[in-house]
Amino acid sequence: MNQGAIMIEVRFHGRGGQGVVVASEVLANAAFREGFEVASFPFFGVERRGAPVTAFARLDTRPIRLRSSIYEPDYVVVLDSSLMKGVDLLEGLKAGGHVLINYPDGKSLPALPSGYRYYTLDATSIAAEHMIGSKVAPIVNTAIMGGFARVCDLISLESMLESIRDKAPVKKDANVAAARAAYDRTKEVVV
Amino acid sequence: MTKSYEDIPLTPISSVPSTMNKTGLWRVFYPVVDFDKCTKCTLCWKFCPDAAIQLVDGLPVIDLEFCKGCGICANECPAKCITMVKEGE
Amino acid sequence: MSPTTIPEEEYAHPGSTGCPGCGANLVMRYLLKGLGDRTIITIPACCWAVMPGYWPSHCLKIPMVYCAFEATGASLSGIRAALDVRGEEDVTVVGFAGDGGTVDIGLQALSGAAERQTDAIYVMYDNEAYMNTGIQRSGSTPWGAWTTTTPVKDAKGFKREPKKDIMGIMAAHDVPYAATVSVGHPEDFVKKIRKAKEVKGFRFIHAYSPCPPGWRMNPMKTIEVAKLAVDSRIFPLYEIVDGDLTITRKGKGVPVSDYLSIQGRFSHLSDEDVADIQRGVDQAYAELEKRAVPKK
Amino acid sequence: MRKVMTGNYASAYGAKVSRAEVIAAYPITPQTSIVEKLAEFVAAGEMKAKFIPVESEHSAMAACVSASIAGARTYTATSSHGLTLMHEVLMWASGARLPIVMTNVSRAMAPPWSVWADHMDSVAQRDTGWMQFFCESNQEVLDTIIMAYKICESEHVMLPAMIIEDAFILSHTSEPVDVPDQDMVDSFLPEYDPAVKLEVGNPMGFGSLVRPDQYMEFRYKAMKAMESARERIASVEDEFRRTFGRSYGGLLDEYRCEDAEVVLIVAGSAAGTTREVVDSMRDRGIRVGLARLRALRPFPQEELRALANRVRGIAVLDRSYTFGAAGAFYTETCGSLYPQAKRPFVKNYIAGLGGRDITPGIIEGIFSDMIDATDRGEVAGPEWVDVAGLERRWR
Repeated sequence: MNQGAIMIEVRFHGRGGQGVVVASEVLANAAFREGFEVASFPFFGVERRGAPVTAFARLDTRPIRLRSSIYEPDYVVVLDSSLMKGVDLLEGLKAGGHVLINYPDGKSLPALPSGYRYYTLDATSIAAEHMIGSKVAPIVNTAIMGGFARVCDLISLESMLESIRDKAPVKKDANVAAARAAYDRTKEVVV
Repeated sequence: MTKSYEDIPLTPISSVPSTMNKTGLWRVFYPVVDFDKCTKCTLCWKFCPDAAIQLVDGLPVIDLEFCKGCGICANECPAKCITMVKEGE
Repeated sequence: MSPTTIPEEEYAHPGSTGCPGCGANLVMRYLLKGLGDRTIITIPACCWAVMPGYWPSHCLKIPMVYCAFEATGASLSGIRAALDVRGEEDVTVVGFAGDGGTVDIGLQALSGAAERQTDAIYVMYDNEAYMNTGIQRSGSTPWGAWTTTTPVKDAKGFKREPKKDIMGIMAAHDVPYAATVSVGHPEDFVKKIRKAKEVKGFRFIHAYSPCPPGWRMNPMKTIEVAKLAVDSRIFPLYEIVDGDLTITRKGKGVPVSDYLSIQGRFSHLSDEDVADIQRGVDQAYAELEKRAVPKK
Repeated sequence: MRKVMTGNYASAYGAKVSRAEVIAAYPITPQTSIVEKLAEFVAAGEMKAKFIPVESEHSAMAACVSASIAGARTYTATSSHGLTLMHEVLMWASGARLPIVMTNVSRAMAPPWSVWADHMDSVAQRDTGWMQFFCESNQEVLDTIIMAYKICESEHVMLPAMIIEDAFILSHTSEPVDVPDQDMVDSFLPEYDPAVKLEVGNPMGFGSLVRPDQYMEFRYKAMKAMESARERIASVEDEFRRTFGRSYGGLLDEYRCEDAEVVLIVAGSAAGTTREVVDSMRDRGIRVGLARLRALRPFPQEELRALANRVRGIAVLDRSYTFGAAGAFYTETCGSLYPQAKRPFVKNYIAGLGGRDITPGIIEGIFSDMIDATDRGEVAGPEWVDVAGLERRWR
């Protein structure tokens, strides 16, 4: 890594129980492997299973001292596309910022504001194919982070996979395989 | 009275036997044993709350330095050989 | 050797500052005769918090530590853990608390220690009110008793609620050993303590502990009233071993009025009140006999 | 080894490498992952310790107190209502002169219910006789636990210490933390071996009743011990720096204060944000600095007096409030400065209660206001920052 001073901020959206906080930790771990200083943190409410939740990650080439929340992220990661109704997923996103959405293959995205770059990835299908979580509720947080490695040049797929292997409590190989597949199946969508 | 704060431990840890407290001073009535009537049943020794009775050859020796004069020994003595007598009489 | 019926070895020094005729002093004496000197005792706020005398006076021949009023159960667990870490598993750890410190303010910590099966003995010396603070009612004060917070202004001013059933509460915790003991019956007392000492896990001792000032009674009557409590079956002696209840001493069945009448705290009771108490005692004792395992 | 972990795991690792022997704890949000991790360490045999799953925080501290008297190195962790439930036993721990170390995940008090960062719980314990260390990072949390045992167990101190990490902002933030090698910690922190302990064969009564003609002498000794802790904190930190290469600025951690006109006193995680703002304002030629209050007890009185001689204005940010008075850090600061001739302007700012974010905007607003107030010589307050409905509102 040799890019001078870089600081990027990422916001994750999902639902309670989907592993949103773990996704932010997977990113922090991967970025740490890349040599970044990192901080990942949840917006910790008392939200229960199913309720919309957010988590954050801050990556910096210098030590991170800032302790306030993230209001103007560079990246937004959406683990559950049903949140596109009702949650302002783009709130504060920097102009030209990146949005990665877990979205079913074969369906087209609804109309979205221009000025951002959108990426989709059918993380739900990939997680189901790799038997992560249950059939009804596949756990998508590792697959989506494979996609993030595709979207964000600062994190190599290798670091992300190592981080996933480290953080996945069970089925480590399946989670890594899912993330690898997700990397390949992430595509930019022009709106 | 403590001489100096330097002479006391960090926290009050007690290790001096409570025999430093002469609880015999509390007494209004004191027990008198009639050894001729004593049957050496040891009940008075057993029931003394203050462990102020020692057995010497089975006979009770009451330590008046500590005996508070409760009268349990007199009350429980089956041979009625202990009487409570008012201090100063 | 004198023909004593309980161990002659003393673990208490004279000079403690208990009141004349204090039952709690006897509870401690008998307890330590049963346990011996490889014992550590923790004591919360209660009469026994002042009985060793002012610093640097200590009235026991074993180590003792004070804990917060409501914390006896927790203190037991802490001492046990520290001893276990340094491999002193053979040391008996004892909590020694009054009735208020047990059935009222200390009930939560007691329940916690029992549920955790802390390897310790908890002794509640029951003088049936907050005596150290000057005779205020506790959850262990019996129906009918006068205390300073159940003042007898008229015939009905006394405590109107029954005594909390701490043995029932402890039995519900499935402790491996629980027993009632009385200062009126030292042999039974010491025998049960020795038995408790050999049991692993949480053990509970409910010790009957007359209080002459609090009960408005001549101090010489301490043993007499304790025996009457057993004989009238108002305080039956029994033990519960792994759930099996055995009555260890059947009282003579004397009328409760014999027990009540020597204590000033019951002097206001009418004949009907006494009859009510008698009915309650008869009923409770019949229940106890039903729960008791028949002797083989 | 450096790895990414939350403040809570940093606490758990701190207790682990310090070889705590008895841990008694009760779960409360947001402390839970500390005790979960410790229970895991104990269950896996990675710690030679006893874990007591107590039924309340009161019992947690009571169990630690008794275990500590019996000679064990003890640790617990709590937060907010758990800490205030312990209040009585906190006094017990310091009065009995026990070197207990505890993490408090500092959280707001209810009502209104809040699980978020706030210092009210910790500040409410400032009279309990505990040393209190506010941490800025997860690394500082871990390191301070190790240092705390060494400070507390010193024969000249023998007092307990509270390590304070802000709820969520540290407790649930994952960041890189270096976990020191066990053998290095072992040589830095020797086994706890008190001169007198509760043990068989030692027939003593611990914590006896003391008459009025003896009581004050015991309190005087405790006062002397807390005063001597100042020196001990400095020397232990110095040794820690030489051993592990990290240090945290003693009782009052100054950042760019040398030529500052106005400084901000702040404790806990908001100090990090303040460093960013100080750098940014300095880049614009504004001479501001940070004085991070690392210890509330012992309070850095001498350090503040020295600082006061160099600056024109001191802004004090309190993340709690003492109703009917002001923020506690403010009144403590003013109390420390009163005895000296040169007293700069001091103004109190209240911010970040109940997890309200303390943003760079808020910190810069405070600095700007303080500079303005100092110039005008008007420092009325306390000023509540970022309250809806107030005319002045910085965010």
